[in-house]
Amino acid sequence: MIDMAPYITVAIIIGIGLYICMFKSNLIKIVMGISLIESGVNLFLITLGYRHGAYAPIFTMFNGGIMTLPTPQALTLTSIVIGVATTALLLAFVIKIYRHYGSIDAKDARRLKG
Amino acid sequence: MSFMDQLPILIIAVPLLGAFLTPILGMMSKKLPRYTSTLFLAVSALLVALMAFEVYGGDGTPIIYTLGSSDPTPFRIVLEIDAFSVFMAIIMAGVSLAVSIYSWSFTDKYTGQDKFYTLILLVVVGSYGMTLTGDLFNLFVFFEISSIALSGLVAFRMNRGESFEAAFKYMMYSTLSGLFLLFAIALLYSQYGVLNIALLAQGITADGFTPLNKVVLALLIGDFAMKAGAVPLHMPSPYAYSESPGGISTLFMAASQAGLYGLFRASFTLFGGAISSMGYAAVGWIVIILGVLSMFIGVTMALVQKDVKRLMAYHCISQTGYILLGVGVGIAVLGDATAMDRYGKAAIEGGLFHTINNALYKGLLFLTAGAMFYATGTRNLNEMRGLGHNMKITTMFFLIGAIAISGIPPSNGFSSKLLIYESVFQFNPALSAIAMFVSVLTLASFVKVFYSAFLGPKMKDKEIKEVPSSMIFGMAILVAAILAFSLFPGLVLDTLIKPAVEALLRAWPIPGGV
Amino acid sequence: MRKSIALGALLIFFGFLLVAIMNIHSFGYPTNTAMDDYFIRNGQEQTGANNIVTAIVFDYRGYDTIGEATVLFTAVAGVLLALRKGGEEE
Amino acid sequence: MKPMSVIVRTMTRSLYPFILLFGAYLVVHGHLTPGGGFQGGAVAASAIALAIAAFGGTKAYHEKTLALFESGGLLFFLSLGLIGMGVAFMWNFLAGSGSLFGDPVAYGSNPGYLNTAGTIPLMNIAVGLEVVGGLGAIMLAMGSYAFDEDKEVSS
Repeated sequence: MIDMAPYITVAIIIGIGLYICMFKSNLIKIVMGISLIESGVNLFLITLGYRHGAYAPIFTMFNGGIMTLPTPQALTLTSIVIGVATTALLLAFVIKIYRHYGSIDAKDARRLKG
Repeated sequence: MSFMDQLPILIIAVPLLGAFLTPILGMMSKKLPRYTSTLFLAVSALLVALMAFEVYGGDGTPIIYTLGSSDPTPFRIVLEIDAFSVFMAIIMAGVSLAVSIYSWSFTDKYTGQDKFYTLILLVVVGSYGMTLTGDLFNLFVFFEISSIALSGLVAFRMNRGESFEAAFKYMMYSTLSGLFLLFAIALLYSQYGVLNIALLAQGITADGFTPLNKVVLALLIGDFAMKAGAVPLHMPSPYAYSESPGGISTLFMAASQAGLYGLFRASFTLFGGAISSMGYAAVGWIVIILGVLSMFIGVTMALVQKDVKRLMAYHCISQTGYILLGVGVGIAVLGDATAMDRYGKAAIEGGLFHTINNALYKGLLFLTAGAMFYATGTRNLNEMRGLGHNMKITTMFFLIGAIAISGIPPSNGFSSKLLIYESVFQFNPALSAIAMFVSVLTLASFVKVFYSAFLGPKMKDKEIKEVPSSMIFGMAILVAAILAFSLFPGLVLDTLIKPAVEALLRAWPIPGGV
Repeated sequence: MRKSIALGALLIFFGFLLVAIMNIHSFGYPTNTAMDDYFIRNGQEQTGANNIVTAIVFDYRGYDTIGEATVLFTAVAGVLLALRKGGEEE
Repeated sequence: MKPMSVIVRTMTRSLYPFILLFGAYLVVHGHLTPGGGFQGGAVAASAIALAIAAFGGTKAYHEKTLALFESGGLLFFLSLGLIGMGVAFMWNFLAGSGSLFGDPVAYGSNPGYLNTAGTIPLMNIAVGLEVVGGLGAIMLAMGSYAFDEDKEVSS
């Protein structure tokens, strides 16, 4: 059970993020929930690539031994940048929604209810 | 290597180059981006046409292009292009060209035109990238490009709060579905250690439906159904369609087709082997149920709308349902060779034919709705009347689109719907009856729109003029395609659709042939 | 009513997640590593980069990286479009 | 937004070049050590964020310059990919060629030589430029939007 701990952490992080996205009406909180899910998925990718007792896959000053899987790390790099981009755009929309309605609560906006 | 060998990547690189150049060109002159972006789109459409000749002229094996190496290997990213990929790319090429020409006049009174055309090019890049790739993670990257660019475009009209709400909502849903798509990809990677679609399909076929693979398939269907705008994940689509400016609704609809592409690719190429070897009809039934729900809920919601673009958006959801119904029947009979030959292939053909028809007439209807908004400044059907007096060309175009979407013979909508009715009837008569009923409701809804917007006395408070010629020209491209498809449905079916269906049913070869 | 449906959906989804994570290979012992072992063994000679992750990001999967850079470019264009001054010119 | 206190401004003035230098180091050594174009670009862009926050203004940066950085970096990246089309798009045409960044590397541990990895360092630089321009433009847009709002509230 204890060796499954990283995966369970991932499930919990994603679950919390999803809960926030579904039940909170504050738009900033929704963006944070999305970021949380994204962190969960990135963590999941990284845990998939771990090999027991392995070092980072970099040959500079490498002292021998096995290496972790490099592909998940590369995928995570890509996914992080995509996450930055989406978060920036979502926040820009929140700024504009605030400008128009004077509120960042989804209940005050006309079409974001529910 | 010759020019033809580099064709697959050039289809993506040309609009990408255009997108990177557009901000610089926009600094030089305000009107330059609109012409250069159309030029880049035209060049890439030409490349897609060349690609189509090559793929459709071949023996049916996909063209494989390995990035960064001369020898094909599944460890690198590959582009794997069969007739179905090119089929979807053709839809995007035609529609995007019409939209960019249409937008010339439409965007005249707005600022930020260079960004607008950059984003149009990027939506096209996203769709091409999704349809041409042979690597699952790469599909995710282009999925994100397409959704981010689309939500940027939805927020183009910045004087209204509603457009930002719609953009936020669409962005939120598409980001979530993108993240779960990534999660599904990670689950596949954890089992097979590769990302190439052909290699993954081989592994999945060998393993069958393990619990993990069931979760993956459920996530993939959910994600792509959201992108395609199918019920029950259709919530952001009507808002986004109705708030996007003019031609962007059409582009939006064409980009949603990439979601359908992903859905079909996942259920045929990726999981088709497992489904057919285990005779697993449940997947097909899930897609059918999604389709029937979309059809029915879409059209009933459309009947009560006052906003002309909202109404058309709900019809778009309803038409997506037809496609899912047709192809879902094909997925359900994947394991049954006799049923597949008897009606399964016809059902998929009907679904794919409806995909391209839907893109054409729905695209045309969205463009006419944009023209109505351009002329009257409102989208409310109760405030519009008598547009037929002064906007004769738009009225004619609207009629053509409405006839086609209602499936009245001899339109192209009729031929694809007939194909779906006939084949679905042999699978389950009740589904066919629902589809026909929905078609009648569609007709009723469009009669209502035509009656209230185009007939009746002229609007008194406003001088209504026909829209500028570039908007007419953009619509005329789609009208010409609709007329051609209506006149020669058999020819289109044989040359364009049937090879695509064959390609969809065939397993992809592994690059480098392991 | 609406909330209970959403809660049900959330719980079902969480169940999905749990089913998924219970069936993955145990942590630290990945099963199919042919592709990654190929990168570790050949990445340095083929690309000349000591950092295998960089070799993958910019060489083996360089096409993804150009897509990723495009995502950032798209988001910047979207932000600048949303926050631009002006709007509809009269 | 008002400028922050004199301590913050002085510290920002002295730290600013070092943050940029560290970003550049991460970019250039991307193929040898952890880091690369995105990470280095993000570090360098944080210098811009710091300056905007400390001096309370966005006058020091021009939107067009940042846009040029961004488009220029991406065009450089894309053209590196397109040059490789003699074999295939994104082909690493400099690796092992003996010319710029072209020293061959044997399998195994080494201290790390800068003149290796072919197009990878060039692509890192291209991406670094793009990220500085892109993130900088986002922060500039959000910053100046916030300052506009301040003006409206006060007047």
